[in-house]
Amino acid sequence: MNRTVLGLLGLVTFGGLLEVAPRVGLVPAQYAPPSSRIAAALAEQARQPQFWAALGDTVQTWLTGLAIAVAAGLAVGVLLGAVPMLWSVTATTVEFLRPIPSVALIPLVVVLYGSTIRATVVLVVYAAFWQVLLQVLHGVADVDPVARDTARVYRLGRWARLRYLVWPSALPYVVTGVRLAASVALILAVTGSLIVGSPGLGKEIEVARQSGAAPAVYALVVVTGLLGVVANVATRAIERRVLAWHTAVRTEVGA
Amino acid sequence: MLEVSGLRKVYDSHGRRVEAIGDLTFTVPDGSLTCVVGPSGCGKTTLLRCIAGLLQPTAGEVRVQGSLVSGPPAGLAVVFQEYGRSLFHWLRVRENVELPLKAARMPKSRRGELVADALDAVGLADAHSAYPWQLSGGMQQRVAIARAIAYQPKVLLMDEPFAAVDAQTRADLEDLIREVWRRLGVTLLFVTHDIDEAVYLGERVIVLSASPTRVADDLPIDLPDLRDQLTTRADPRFTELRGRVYAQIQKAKAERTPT
Amino acid sequence: MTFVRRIILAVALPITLLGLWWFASEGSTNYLWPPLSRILTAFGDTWTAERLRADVVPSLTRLAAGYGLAVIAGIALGVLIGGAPRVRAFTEPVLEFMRAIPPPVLVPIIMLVLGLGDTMKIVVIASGCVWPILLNTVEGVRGRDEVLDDTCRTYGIRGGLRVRHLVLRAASPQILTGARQALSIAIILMVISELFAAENGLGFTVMQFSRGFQIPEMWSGVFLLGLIGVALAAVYRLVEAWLLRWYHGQRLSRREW
Amino acid sequence: MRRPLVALFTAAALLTATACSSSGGEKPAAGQPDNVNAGVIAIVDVAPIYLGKQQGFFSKRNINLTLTTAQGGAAIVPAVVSGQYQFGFSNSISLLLAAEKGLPLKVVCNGNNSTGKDGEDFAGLFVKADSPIKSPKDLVGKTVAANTLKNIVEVSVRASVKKDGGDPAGVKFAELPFPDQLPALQAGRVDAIFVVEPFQAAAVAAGAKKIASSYVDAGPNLTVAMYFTSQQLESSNPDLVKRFTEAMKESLAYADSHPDDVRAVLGTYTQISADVRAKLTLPKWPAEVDTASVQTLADLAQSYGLLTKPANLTDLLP
Repeated sequence: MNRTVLGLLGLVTFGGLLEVAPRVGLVPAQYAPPSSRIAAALAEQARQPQFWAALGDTVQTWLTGLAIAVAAGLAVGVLLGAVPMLWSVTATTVEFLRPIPSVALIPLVVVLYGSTIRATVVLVVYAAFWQVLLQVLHGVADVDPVARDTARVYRLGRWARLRYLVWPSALPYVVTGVRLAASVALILAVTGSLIVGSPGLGKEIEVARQSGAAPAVYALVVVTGLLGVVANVATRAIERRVLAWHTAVRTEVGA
Repeated sequence: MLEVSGLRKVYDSHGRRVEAIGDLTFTVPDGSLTCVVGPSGCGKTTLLRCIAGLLQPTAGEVRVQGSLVSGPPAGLAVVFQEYGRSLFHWLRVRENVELPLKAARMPKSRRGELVADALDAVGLADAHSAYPWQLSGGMQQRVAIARAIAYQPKVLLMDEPFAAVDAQTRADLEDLIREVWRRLGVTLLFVTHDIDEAVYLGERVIVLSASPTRVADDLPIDLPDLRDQLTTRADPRFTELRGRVYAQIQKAKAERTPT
Repeated sequence: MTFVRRIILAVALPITLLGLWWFASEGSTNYLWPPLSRILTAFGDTWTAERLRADVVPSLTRLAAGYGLAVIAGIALGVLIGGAPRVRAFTEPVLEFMRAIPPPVLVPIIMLVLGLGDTMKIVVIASGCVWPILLNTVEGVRGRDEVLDDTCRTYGIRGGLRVRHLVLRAASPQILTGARQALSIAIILMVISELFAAENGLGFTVMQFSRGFQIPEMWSGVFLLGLIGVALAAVYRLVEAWLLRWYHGQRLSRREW
Repeated sequence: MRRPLVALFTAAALLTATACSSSGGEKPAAGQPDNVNAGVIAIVDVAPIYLGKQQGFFSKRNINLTLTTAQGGAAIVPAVVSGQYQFGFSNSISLLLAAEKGLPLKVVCNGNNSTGKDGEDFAGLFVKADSPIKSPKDLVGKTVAANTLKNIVEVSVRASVKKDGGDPAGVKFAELPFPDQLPALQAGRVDAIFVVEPFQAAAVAAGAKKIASSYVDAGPNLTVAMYFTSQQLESSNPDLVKRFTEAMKESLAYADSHPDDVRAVLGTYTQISADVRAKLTLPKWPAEVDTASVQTLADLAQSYGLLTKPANLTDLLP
């Protein structure tokens, strides 16, 4: 209760600062409009179908990229984790490709795909894929040695091991991976749209900037922040649910 | 001297009141070794945390060396049950023992002596530069004890320190505690749920009732001062005392059931 | 597995892939996919010592400054906020919101306030990096073991000694996780801050190649960025292994139990 | 052994396949309108194509036009070459640069021109009101903000300096997007800026002083930008290119003669506010490419080192 009140107070203080700073001339109001004007611009945006289309495009880019990244990350991760030979062959390649910053690909995707959603989806997939893959690899490696031995003593087959041993142990990691990937994917979806110019909120920000409409720029930035908060809250809630189920099952088995 | 008078602790969270300690009064004379034993969930740890000044009592007071406890008092050391959690995993054994002395701004040479002596006393003379996680559970608890020794406390509190070590290690550590206590002349309050341990270690055993906790019994242990795992435990007097404590605890448990 | 065998396994795939690329692209006339041989030639011609000094060094200097600033500010604020529950409750929603804003969209705003120079770029990098470090520090500080907290209180370990030996060390695995996330963001922002307004820098140069349709040169820039990413990740791993040797040792010993 | 690779390659192939399938508009079924994607930049210059679409100039030629705004010529040119867009809009220098690198491009019609009137162009070189810089030649040794380096702004500003009697090589440029130029000028971070509408209107409103209309200085009736397609589409579907060109020329002519419609359509694809739209100076939109001015630009670009060899305009221009 108290926490919520304090948190709201924090938000109000923050908004108040943004309102007062330009008004007393701490920052030039022309380029840093007070929060009331940002709010007005936000309301204005919300009336335009173009804004909702951009929001939809960003969400679409984000979810498409995330879905591809999660599917690919899971498939590759489980495969590499389950077959040690494969991992030793691919490890160096993965270790080399992983830290390549996704922005390094921006000029490349611009040249290859132009300012399209596909260009941004490629960036999103690239950035999010590694988050998932790494977590899956950790998860697969984290199978309890005792459980692994137990499965071997009882001569469980490869599929049964995967289904009853590897998957449950890896699940929390997978969920964490998806959560991390979701936030990275959203950042890239907006960034890609901003830099590449593909349809979405980023591009709207750039258009507003190119039109000299500072309050609209801020309003759209606020929207990206809110979208991020919603994504975080949602993925965390999903994580809690999945993991609560998971620990419940575990304690049942353990007791 | 350690005085507990009219101590009462009520936890109040989310509208649920839990009375952990009802009304406790006892004193522990200087240089004595007192064991506190009680059924599980009787607020032993709460009691210890109140004495250590880590928890504010709801009513009543605790005095150490005559002065009222409101925060952790000087000259008081605690050995916690969770040895795995009370050591600094990122510090070597030596540094773990030394850290409180550093906080007390003791000169370096003096620190070195105290650390070496303490580690020697607990039988870890050759583990100075190991990390805690490189040691077994029993050895980790020895590090925690060494830290308490080096701190040179007037009062030493131990919260079920051997609950999580295996039986053989536990016997060794019990003898170690007796020895340390005799050597340092410290006032030692030892909290445990293990009746044998309480009787074997203590000069006196305080039996607590189930919560809300009160003193159910307070009996002196008139066993010979020099104790030994084989002969003491075979002593008929030991069996008798153990039986008495056991009966008290069973009674305390039975009282709780109706509520 | 023998050493030689390990080496062979490690390099087999990269060599195969590069070989495939080399032969598949050789003789390519599609200007978007120049032959690998041309890209490699362009790499040698483009990234001369002079170019490295004029473009790569400024970029990396800004990266180091921004990242360093973020690490210091993130940890300092994180310790303050994580140690005080009321402050945490007060700032949490704002921090969550700030963290959720994709850092590149702040570039135009920071540019409005700070102009175009190195200060702007360093602040851009720092402002994007600080969130994962800050929030992870808060989590780490908050999640420290209460038994250790009690230990410090009973043994009179307070103030700077407590921050150094308890708070920071206990939070260090979390802090380093944040630092790793921040490192990726730092590289991204290093490039992006140069896309908006710059006179030199790696991102700036690569974008110039892209705008001038100098495709092999652009590819070589992408390569170099990748190499820098790999090198920084390797440095991070070394630092992490050293700072967290206790943590990894502890985890390993737990698994053996 | 190679399965993850196979998976990756399959994914890549799928992506590429979908990429190809979307490049529609090349061989439509009989009687169906051609779906055409055109890449433009969300600036004042491309108002005619929006207006033409609104007026039905494309649909009446059986073209179903989709306009996609992109980041700039650097993004539009490759996308046209790879068939993502069938047509694109880019400034003349970018097109010359691309042609020099051997990109198979073909200009179909004019984009927009300067007004040709010194002091009344849609773009200009500005300094602060109290600046010691009085005319372009004073810029030698100073820094000018350009939205893109090594491009049309750089060429034009150097032309202004040269025309004013200064050494064009003595001017330094800093890359800065248009929206950030005026604040940078006011804060003294650059000595001069070169902005187009609507930022020119903002600069005037903020009291900045216009010292040159560089597009006018670079050449009379300067062709600033053009619409183009790929040589591949030109040879595979000349009919479509012809129809698009006709529609585009009609749009340009319409825009040139209906400035109020232009100001209205600006509101649909930019965020420029209505009062600014009412005041800003519009470019000229002749339908035909002024070959001489493109040649002038090419020569200037070569003399300033942007191009390494004389441009081959016959292959590029219609």
